[in-house]
Amino acid sequence: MSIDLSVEDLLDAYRTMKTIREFEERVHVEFAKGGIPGFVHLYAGEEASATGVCMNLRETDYIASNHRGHGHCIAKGVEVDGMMAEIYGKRSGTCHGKGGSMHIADLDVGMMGANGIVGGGPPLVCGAGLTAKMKGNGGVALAFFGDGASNQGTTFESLNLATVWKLPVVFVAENNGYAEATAASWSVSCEDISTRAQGFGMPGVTVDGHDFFAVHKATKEAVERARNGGGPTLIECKLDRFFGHFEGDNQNYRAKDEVKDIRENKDCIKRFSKTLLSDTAITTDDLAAIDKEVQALIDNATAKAIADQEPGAADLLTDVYIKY
Amino acid sequence: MSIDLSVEDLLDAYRTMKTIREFEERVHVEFAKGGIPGFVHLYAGEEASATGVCMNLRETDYIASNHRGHGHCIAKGVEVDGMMAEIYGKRSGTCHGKGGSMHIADLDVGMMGANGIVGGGPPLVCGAGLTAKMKGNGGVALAFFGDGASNQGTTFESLNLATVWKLPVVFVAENNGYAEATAASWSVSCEDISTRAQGFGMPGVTVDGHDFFAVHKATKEAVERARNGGGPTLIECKLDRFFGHFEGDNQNYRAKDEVKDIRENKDCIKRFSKTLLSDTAITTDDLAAIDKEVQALIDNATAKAIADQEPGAADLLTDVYIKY
Amino acid sequence: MARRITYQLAINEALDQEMARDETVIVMGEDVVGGTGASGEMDAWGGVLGVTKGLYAKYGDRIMDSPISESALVGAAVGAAATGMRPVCELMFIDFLGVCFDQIYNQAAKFRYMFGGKAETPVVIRTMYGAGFRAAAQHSQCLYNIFTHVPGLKVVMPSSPYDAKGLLIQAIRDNDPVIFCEHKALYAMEGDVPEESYTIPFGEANIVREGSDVTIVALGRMVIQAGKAAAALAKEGISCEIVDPRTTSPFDEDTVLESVENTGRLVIVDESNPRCSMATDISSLVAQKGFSSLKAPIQMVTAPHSPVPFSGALEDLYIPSPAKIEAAVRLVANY
Amino acid sequence: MARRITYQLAINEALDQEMARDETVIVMGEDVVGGTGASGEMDAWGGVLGVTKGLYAKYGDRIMDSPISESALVGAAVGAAATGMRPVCELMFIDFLGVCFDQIYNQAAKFRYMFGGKAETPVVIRTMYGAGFRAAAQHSQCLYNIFTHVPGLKVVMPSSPYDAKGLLIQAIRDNDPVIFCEHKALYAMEGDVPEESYTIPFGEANIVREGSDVTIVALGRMVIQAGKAAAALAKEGISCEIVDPRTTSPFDEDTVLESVENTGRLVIVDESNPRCSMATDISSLVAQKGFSSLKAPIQMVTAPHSPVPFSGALEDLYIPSPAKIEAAVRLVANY
Ligand SMILES: Cc1ncc(C[n+]2csc(CCOP(=O)(O)OP(=O)(O)O)c2C)c(N)n1
Ligand SMILES: Cc1ncc(C[n+]2csc(CCOP(=O)(O)OP(=O)(O)O)c2C)c(N)n1
Ligand SMILES: [Mg+2]
Ligand SMILES: [Mg+2]
Repeated sequence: MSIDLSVEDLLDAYRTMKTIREFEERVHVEFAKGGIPGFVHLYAGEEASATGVCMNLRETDYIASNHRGHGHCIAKGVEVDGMMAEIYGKRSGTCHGKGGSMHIADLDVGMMGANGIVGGGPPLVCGAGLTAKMKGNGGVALAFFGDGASNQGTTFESLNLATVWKLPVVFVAENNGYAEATAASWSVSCEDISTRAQGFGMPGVTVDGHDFFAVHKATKEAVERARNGGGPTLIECKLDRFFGHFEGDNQNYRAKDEVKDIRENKDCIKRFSKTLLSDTAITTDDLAAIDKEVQALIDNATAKAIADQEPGAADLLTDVYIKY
Repeated sequence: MSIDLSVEDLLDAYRTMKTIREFEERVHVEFAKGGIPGFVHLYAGEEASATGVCMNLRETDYIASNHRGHGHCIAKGVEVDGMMAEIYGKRSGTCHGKGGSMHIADLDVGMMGANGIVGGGPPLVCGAGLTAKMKGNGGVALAFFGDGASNQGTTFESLNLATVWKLPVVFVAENNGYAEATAASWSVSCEDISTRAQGFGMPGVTVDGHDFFAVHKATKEAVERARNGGGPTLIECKLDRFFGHFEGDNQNYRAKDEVKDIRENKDCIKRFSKTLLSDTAITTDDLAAIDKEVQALIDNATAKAIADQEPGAADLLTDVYIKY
Repeated sequence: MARRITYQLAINEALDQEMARDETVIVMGEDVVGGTGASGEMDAWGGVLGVTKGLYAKYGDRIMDSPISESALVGAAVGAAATGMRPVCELMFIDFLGVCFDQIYNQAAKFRYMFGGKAETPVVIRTMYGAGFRAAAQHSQCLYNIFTHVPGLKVVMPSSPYDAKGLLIQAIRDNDPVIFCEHKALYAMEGDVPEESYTIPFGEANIVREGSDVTIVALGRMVIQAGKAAAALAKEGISCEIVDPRTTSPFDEDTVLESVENTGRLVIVDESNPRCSMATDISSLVAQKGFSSLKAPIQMVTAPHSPVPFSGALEDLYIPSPAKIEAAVRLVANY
Repeated sequence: MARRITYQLAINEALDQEMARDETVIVMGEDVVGGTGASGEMDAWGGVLGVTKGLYAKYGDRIMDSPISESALVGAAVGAAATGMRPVCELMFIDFLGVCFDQIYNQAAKFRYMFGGKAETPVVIRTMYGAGFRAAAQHSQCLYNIFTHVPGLKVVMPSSPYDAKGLLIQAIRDNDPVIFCEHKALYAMEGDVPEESYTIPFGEANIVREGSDVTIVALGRMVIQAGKAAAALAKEGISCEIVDPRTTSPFDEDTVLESVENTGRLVIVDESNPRCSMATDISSLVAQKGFSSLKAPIQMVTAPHSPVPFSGALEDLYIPSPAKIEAAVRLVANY
């Protein structure tokens, strides 16, 4: 394989993927212990997508995410400490404990928010794309959404609007085969979600979402097209999630060894590491160093989150309005 | 041309088209006189669509219509007298004056309602199709909607659901080139609306909506497929409206002679008559007799509507609930 | 024969019995079966919190999963209702009404009136509402006020397993569109529920507790909170009458007015945001028609005018608590 | 320099002046230009009733038409607002909120709170409401109550050309999402409007008419109806004070309470359906905080609990009339 990314970029990508993975594995463990409240949807297994996509974006570009948003946040540069604290509902959380897992946002790094509403994000990135277009700043806006969300009317409308308004927008459908317990092969009425691009006058492409390089390449093209005034693109990443729909899901809608098989044979990080070690100068020591670093980061974030204070009565009614 | 319809059917089709045309021309005149209240959207020019489509339906099949619904109503068998009275807001109206032009419905003949909400109908026909499927009665449900409505999320969702649930449903997109004052060539992000069918796993076809026979044939196939358990179809009829978006529209978004040209060269009734006279045993006398009959029908309906009483205080609060 | 079962099971039983009784009753929603098209078990979920579990085994294709397309889903239920079925459609969380509301208030609710009586739309929309699950701003709302505002809709809010079963059977047999609001924090609540089928008529409030000093009108889960408050207040010698309207539309004005006539004092407990809400609705009813009975200003105990916070600490402050209800009752009792 | 212009022109002027002042102000909606992509003139419509006419000629691509995709349209406005623009988005009729409501109440309204203050969403949604056009059940609703219920939204209801201009400029400069409700039957109303730019703060009611016997709180077009009633009642010797809240959220509680303190009597006139509405909201406010001032039961004059009928005869009966307002005032005045 010919790799046109620098070693530094590749190590960054590895660090991001690993950070997401460790973050999610830790949240899974801590949730099981009972420390984390609410509905939590983990991104583990899908790291190549968020990472391969977001490496093509600038900090000033925007993404909108969904309920399964931790990976998108990390890849777009949201601080891990704040995220973990947010998931615990603590005061030092990214959203001061008011949002939780499903509502992490940080506009300062171009993260427009996870979203509790399936299909909530695509309309919003049309707006962020419009801002970029009106300001002529070369910015791009990108929406992550799932196979389930690909059936939501808001998503279809956004595809149409993005083409009609010639917006610098990219749509990334992360097809992990399920919307909750429902199979995408059943709920999506065409073979590939990317087929739908045609009905919306934009290029559509399906890539193997376990393959960082494939994701990166497809996004690179799409982002360049968008930046150059070429309008929107629909990218479908076919991938798998390691955990249930949400924490607590017993996953009995999945075949017995499905997850085991995925973890063994379709782990995007294993695959990426293998390529790095075989096709580049990167060594196992390089990766091990990052692994350690990431481990410390997550340990630290978790410890801090657990130790942090909960918000209190004085916080209940702040930030409803800027001024009322 | 080889015509596989009986003379009786053809004369019926002519009668329907002519009835719609005369109905609409009369409403246009009466509206200008000031006798008709509210927003009125005329179907004149598009008669081949409603007629060619509905001839394939049984009385027990259902259609959902839109704001431009008079033609669909007439073609599905709603009484003209009641319709005219309804448009005047009179007591003898189909809906006793409570609905008006935008809300004519008659479930008894399978007409699920005109609709003031663009994209309101497609979800509803999924339901009517589901009823037919559950009851196993061979029924079909069909939605008429415009090019504008083809961009509404509710419409896209319905296309997907109809395929996923394998519903006996037909979607008829009447593309008259405009949604209000906005060109379909701009607002619809692909060349033909029927292209979108592919992304929803159903057959899609575009026909010349000025051509009764083309519409009839495409619908026949689609309705048969639906009745036989073959699932939904998307048909696009490209056609033109003779009047403005609504009565009172000065149509300055249309090129100067656009309507004149359409009336002269793309009149679906002229075209249909010509074929009847040249390719069948039908004579000008046959058609003239129907013309006269239709004229009397509309004259009579209008006179009765004007003479009829308005509803009164006792009617204001009836039919909100069946029982409260 | 009554046994103790949960609110959740009571709902499941109502669906089961009605599906058995009437072939036109069908159930649809996202993952109401669960596992459709997937590699594992069918009926894997039976609803996101398991409320419809087991119906698939009994009724097969009469219960069906949906893509995430709430407008089409709800619209299909409405269209099926208008053409001869009795669909029970699950809108998973009431918070999602924003992606399908048109089919409810402009279509289902208005058909009968707009069409001059030419349509019946016997659809039931079951939906989960309410805070307490740390589910944050987009999965914890009440929003039943919005449905109550709309003419043509009936709105039901059971506060016990008994009511849940009887009101749901009533809803399914009703020929108007009904929004059936289930508080997710009540699913585990147990109570006596007859095995046989029964209905509870709409528009008949339930006097959950009799009392003479203060009337508390409470809705849904707040009936439980009010009960706790009343028990505490009884020890202080304040006797509360708790009225549970059970349906917000139709609303049983008479029972509320009669109770206030006896007590002269009214506290309303409503979990929803306070503006243009059931709390204001009931206040205004009494301010208009029960004015002469009132011996003290009406008090409302509601959530604040803010979204629902995620943090458990904040959410607990957000939800009307027995302590807040007690304070409000004391205020009017001592006025 | 004030001149007499219409409500419609006042809105147009506010948009014009704000677009001239601030490059980030953009306008979007269905046919707000009109003729996009078509064979005839651009700016053919300038909005379905001509309110935005002429802005395209001045501002070109800063005013843009949209496909009929309200969720994407409104969501795009919300997303643009969160990322640095000040969009004014037209939702043609308020009746259409059902196809885009999620982007308003779950997204725009909640961003700031859910994100712990990490977002500002200065979007204005202009929309037409109200009956009187024989536009029937799906094009005549009020529905502002629904927006008022939602924390995070501000809701504005101008009743005159002067207010329309000042409140719209305020709305555009406000950093929170604002729903700007224009009554279609007021577009032709004329009034004095300064040429220069000015703002009217939110949450400050306008005492449209001073009086001592009865307070009438009226909203939007109902301010006009109330004025007619008050003029007639003055001849009978009943002195009415008319309070126009101008914004329902924030709501100027003080002005209403003060007025009721002076008069002891309250009639609320609200064109919307009566349940969970502004009428009940204001009733409950006064029943709670103005209880001791009240000398008579509060009266609400509202539309009935039914959809809006098409027939002109019925619609005239539906809309609160001066005669009905007079009757309500007499009732409380003679209590
Ligand atoms: C409008 C709406 N409908 C339903 C839900 C409930 N829900 C949350 S996640 C989800 C499945 C989403 O599937 P997909 O888009 O494929 O994302 P994935 O979870 O697979 O990442 C559903 C149905 C929701 N949050 N919002
Ligand atoms: C949800 C919604 N948005 C906007 C409108 C206003 N409106 C009424 S008809 C119309 C244009 C519809 O165009 P199309 O679907 O092509 O039908 P046509 O009028 O051309 O027959 C619009 C925008 C509406 N009624 N409902
Ligand atoms: Mg998925
Ligand atoms: Mg059209």
